[in-house]
Amino acid sequence: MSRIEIRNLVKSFKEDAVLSGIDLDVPQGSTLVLFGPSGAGKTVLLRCIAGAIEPDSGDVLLGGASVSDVLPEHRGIGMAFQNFALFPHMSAYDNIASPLTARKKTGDQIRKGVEAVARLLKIDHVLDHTPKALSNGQKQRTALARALVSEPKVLLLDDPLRNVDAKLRFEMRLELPRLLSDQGATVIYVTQDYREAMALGDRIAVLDGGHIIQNGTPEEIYRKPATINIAKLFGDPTINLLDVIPVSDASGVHAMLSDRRIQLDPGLAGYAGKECVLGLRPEALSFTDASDGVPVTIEAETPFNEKSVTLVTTLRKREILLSRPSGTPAPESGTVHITIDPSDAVLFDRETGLRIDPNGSNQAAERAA
Amino acid sequence: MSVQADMPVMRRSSRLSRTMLPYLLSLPALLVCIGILIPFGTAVYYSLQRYRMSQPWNRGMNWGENYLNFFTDPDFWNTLQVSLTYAGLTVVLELLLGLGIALLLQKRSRVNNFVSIMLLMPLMTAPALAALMFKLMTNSNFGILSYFMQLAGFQDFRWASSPDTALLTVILVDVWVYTPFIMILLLAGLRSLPTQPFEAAALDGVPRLEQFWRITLPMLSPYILTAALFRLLDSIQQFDIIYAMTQGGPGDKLMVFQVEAYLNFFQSTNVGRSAALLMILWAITYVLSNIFVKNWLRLRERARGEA
Amino acid sequence: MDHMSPLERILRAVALALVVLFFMFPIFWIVLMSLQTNETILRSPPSMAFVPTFKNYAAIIAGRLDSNVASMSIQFMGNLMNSVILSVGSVALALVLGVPAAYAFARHKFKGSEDIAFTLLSFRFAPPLLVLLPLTLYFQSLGLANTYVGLIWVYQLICLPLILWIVRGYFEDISPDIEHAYRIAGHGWFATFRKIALPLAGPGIAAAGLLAFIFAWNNFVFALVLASADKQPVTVGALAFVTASGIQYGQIAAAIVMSIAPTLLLALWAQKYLVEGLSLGAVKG
Amino acid sequence: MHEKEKDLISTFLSGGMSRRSLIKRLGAMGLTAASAGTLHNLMATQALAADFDWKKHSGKSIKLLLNKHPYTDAMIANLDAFKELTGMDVTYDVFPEDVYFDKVTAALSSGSSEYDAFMTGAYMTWTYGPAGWIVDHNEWINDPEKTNPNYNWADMLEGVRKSCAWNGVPGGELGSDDAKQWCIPWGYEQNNLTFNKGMLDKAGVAVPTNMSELMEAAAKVQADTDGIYGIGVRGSRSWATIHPGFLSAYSNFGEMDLTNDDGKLSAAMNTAGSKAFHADWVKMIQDSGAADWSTHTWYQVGTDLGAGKSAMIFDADILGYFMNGGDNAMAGELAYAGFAANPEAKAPTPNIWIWSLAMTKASKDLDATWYFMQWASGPEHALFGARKMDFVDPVRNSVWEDEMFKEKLNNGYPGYVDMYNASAPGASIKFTPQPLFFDMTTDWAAMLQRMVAREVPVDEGLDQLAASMNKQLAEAGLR
Repeated sequence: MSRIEIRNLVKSFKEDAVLSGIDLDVPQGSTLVLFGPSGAGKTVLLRCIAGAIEPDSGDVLLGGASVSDVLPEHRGIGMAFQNFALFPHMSAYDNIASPLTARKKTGDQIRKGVEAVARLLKIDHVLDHTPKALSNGQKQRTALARALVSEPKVLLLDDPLRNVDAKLRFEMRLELPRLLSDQGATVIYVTQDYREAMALGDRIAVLDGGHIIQNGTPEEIYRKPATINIAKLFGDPTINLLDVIPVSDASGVHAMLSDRRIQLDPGLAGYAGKECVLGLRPEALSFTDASDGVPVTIEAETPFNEKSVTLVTTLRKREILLSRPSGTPAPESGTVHITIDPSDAVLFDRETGLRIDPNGSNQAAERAA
Repeated sequence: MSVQADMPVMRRSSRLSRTMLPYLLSLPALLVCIGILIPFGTAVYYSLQRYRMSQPWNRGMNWGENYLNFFTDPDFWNTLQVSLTYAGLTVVLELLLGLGIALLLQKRSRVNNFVSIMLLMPLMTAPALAALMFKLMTNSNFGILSYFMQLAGFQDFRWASSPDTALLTVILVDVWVYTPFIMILLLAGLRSLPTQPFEAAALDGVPRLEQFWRITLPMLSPYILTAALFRLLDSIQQFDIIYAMTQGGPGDKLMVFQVEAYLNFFQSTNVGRSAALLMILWAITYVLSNIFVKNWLRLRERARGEA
Repeated sequence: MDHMSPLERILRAVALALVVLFFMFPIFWIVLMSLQTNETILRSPPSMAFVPTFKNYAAIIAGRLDSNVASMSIQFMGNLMNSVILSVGSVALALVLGVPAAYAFARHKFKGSEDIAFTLLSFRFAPPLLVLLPLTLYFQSLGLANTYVGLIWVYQLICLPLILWIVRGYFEDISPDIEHAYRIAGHGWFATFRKIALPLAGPGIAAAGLLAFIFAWNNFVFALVLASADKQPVTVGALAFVTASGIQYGQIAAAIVMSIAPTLLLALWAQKYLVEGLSLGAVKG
Repeated sequence: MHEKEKDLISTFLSGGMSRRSLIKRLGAMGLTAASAGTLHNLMATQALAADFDWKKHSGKSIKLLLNKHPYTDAMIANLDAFKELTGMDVTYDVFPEDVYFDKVTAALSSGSSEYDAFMTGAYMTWTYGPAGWIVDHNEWINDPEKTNPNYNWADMLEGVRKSCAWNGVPGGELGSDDAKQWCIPWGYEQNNLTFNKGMLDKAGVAVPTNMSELMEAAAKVQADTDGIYGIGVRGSRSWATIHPGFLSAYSNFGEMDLTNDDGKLSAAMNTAGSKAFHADWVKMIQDSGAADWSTHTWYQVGTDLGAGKSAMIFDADILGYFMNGGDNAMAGELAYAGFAANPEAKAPTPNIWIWSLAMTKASKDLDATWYFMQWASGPEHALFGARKMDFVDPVRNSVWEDEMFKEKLNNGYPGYVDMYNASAPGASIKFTPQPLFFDMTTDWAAMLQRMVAREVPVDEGLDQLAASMNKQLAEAGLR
């Protein structure tokens, strides 16, 4: 009924192409996170779906029917804006009620609807305030309530947590999944925060430069990022990227780090001798007492969220970050050894920035095309 | 839950009607303006004619002759000179005064707010009526300004009646009416300036006068330029004050473009010359307003960016 | 900035006092004059000592002037009424025409919109006589001579560009998302215009409307050229008064006071909007 | 009423008897002249109604464009009589003089049929006539079908009547045989001296009789009385500055505005005689004129005299008339004198201003409008205005012979009638009729302002003026 399909959507402003041929398919009731750096075209795409912007070409289908010629007010979409877009001259109550008034509900229905969603979002005590009198968090919840109140089958959430403080963002990140699944709506959720993306998305579509670069489950995106860029965007501290030239010999495929071999997937043999980038997630590295580990020198350590992050350098002074849960013991200084789980290592083609799939075919490259 | 009731019917609307909407919205305003543009075309046509209403038999196209005649017409050069002098002097005086007053009132305080409200009043006075007020005030029999001049030792100061002081008198009225306008613009500009550069300069011990020259003035310059252009455009077209005060006299001292064109039309019924004069004035204002709009658009972007 | 020497404080106060004196004195003096008879006005040297009289105002309101040429009736109150009708009518029409157009220009960057908007603005700067003089030759055949409608139409030359440009700036300042949000919530464009755009641009519309009213009220040349006797506003009426009254100076002063009082009172009452309108009108658009 | 008297008056009214013999014969019957006048008036209305179908255009409505003026007030006061007489309706717009002529130009040039008739000066018809905006009124005056038999066109003062007629040829003589009657005289003004007796007496100055005496007297009286100036004349940058005192004195010296050489016009302001006169005139203003002379129009000139701020004016006699009444400070203090500027001249030769009525060519019903015209300029209304209202100076002989009117003048305005009689024979328009009249006189006034302000020497200024005038005449194809 409310599956969202986007077919070859193109939109440019003046000469600049913002979206160049977007295809997306969001099954009914699922949540797709649209992820990408700012300026990637996420918001434009969302507005095209909502009808606030008309695409140059391509089509948007809701529940299987094209809505190209349907005015925004008739698309039956709920949308929350990054800047909240609350009506400044109306109370929070009237803001939330606006989709219901448009649907010609009776006063009683409206009151019940607004109060229900306000209770759900814990803003029932500020309903008579105008947006000016609301805190950022309350504004955000009001905007969300407005998007939810008419129980739309399609919900577009444009980075709704962007402009709220860290604490609230953290809380909402926990609350939202339940809220969205309760709604049963098909959701497109835009964010720049990879943790939000990981927490909320059934699937994540990474948008950059007007293209969908990768579309996969959070797990896929994290573990098998299609490009160096995506690898960098997901994960904090960011992934270690080391220039390597893989070597293939009798013992398999490996790369050299601090004069130690790092075993790589045998499927990568074809890239031996080529300039590559080795991606190592900080949490995939750990200190070891064994002397066959990679020798590194500890430079600094710093607490980071619930983790401890250690900066070490290799023999050739290449910097690597390690992270481990806070409180776990670790050497404090000097030369130590670290181990690397080969299954966590990803290899990218340095020239194209695309991930090299050990299983031969270059999926990432295909997806991006 | 009934899905049907909650999903509004997906009503289709044609793309055409959506793209037409902005045109439809602006159409009435456009029509009204096009109606006003027609006489403009007529004026262009008249300006290319030998057309004196008192000699209908002589009427006919003479193409650029009305314009060519201006080259050898001392009255025209006088008009041009008077208009430019008037515009230049009023703008400079009003800028200096307006800037001075704006600087005086820069700090928000009760007194300053009161004064700026008081200063609105001349601006709200119709220029024609302001001219009438000054006409009464400079009357040689009982005018208070004439009396002050006598007290100051100028026994025979004749204000608008004397060619030596007529320009000064109308400029005085213009300054009285329009300085507040410039003041308000510059005050808005001053109050929107960021405070950091001033704080930094104060910390560095830069003297206030130097702060003014090196920080205030450059930062305020777009506002000053806009205000100046705005006034220049109005001032070069001055009609009300001069017409109400002296109708262009004494002599040809105050024969600015629009007064000359008005008298040409109504008294000499020389429509061709009148229209050609106005076309020249229009050309001047068109060039000025183009510069103005460009500058103004930049300023607007800035104002928006800061907002 | 707060550290001012006492000398500077005094100099500033003196300068401020001079400014207020210069700009307020003419109005003050004309009010004084309007309360005197010709006899006390013509005293030399001028003196502040006189018994105020409302005779001048009474004469104007009654419309009966006993001047030294002859006793004649004068329609000054009619002029005042004309000013009200012309100004209110013009502003109302300019709002009806200009606000939707301003909205279109602000929200839809349609083909040629900037050109059209500039053309409209350029009216603000064109010499009015360029349009008015040929118009005198047309007005009759259009059936607009001697009508309020004709004058109100021509007054659009001042009111419309003003409204268009100020209000457009305000519309542009409203985040389009707010309107999108309302549309997506299920409301049509007109409801969005009415319930969102209009109320949010309200202060701008008020400022532009007030400003347009004052410009219309203060206009002189349009009515001078086009208005017939019974449609003349106070600006032209007051000038004509000089002749008609056979120089009853007190009555002229009273007429001036009555002509400028409405805009002055308006300025006092709505000065916040006016200042905003003036600065935005010129700077922001 | 006695039949005999009725018969007499009827004979008089139908033009069969001179006024003098009428009064003589009525006197023989024992009636005073004054009561004969009343009788005459009464009879006239009767006669009007009897001999002419005044109701022919009953039910029609005409509209007038009028200047704010005492004549207008007098006409409006008597308008009901016309409405009753004809059954027609009359509406009107009244504009103050500052904007009046611009309004007329606007209305006429647009081809407006809104106004059927309007007030004008003779000078203006030099523009309106050739432009085709007004009619030749001879067509109606000479048509007995359209004009009532008692209208008595010949009763109009000849000089005045002829001043309103022009053949349309630039430089053509006013009132020539082929002239078109562009407008109908209504009231007029001669330009003479009005002076403040008290001030002149106090300064021991005799009433001046020529230009040099005038200059001396003005200077003397100004020196002797505090806070006044000697002589009020107009000075604004307008045609109206030239035509009153200035041109009256100028032409008294035999000087001309233009010379007409077989249809080719040339400026004549730079002759030696003109330069000499200008020098005197300019000096007079510099020495004894108003401080703000260059903004003075007729009402400042008049007001100053009425308020006791000036000792004399050389302007319209009717201005002096008005200043001697009402609530003017100097009411009753003023006296009048005909003024011949040229000591050689035998009599004053005042230039005149004629308030006239004219019908617009675009009027939808000229015949009906003519009914109003002949009533408004007819003998009955003239008499009403002269006796009851301030309708000076009337343009009809019969009114000047009216004893009631003369009595009114002699009582309230002593010396006025003498002044009038002294200058009336020489009174006429002294300008050369031509379409550039307003350009010429406005430039002339502007030049006068510059000369008075000492911006340019008199003879140089006049040479410039003449050159500029000749250039304009050439451009307009008149030279």
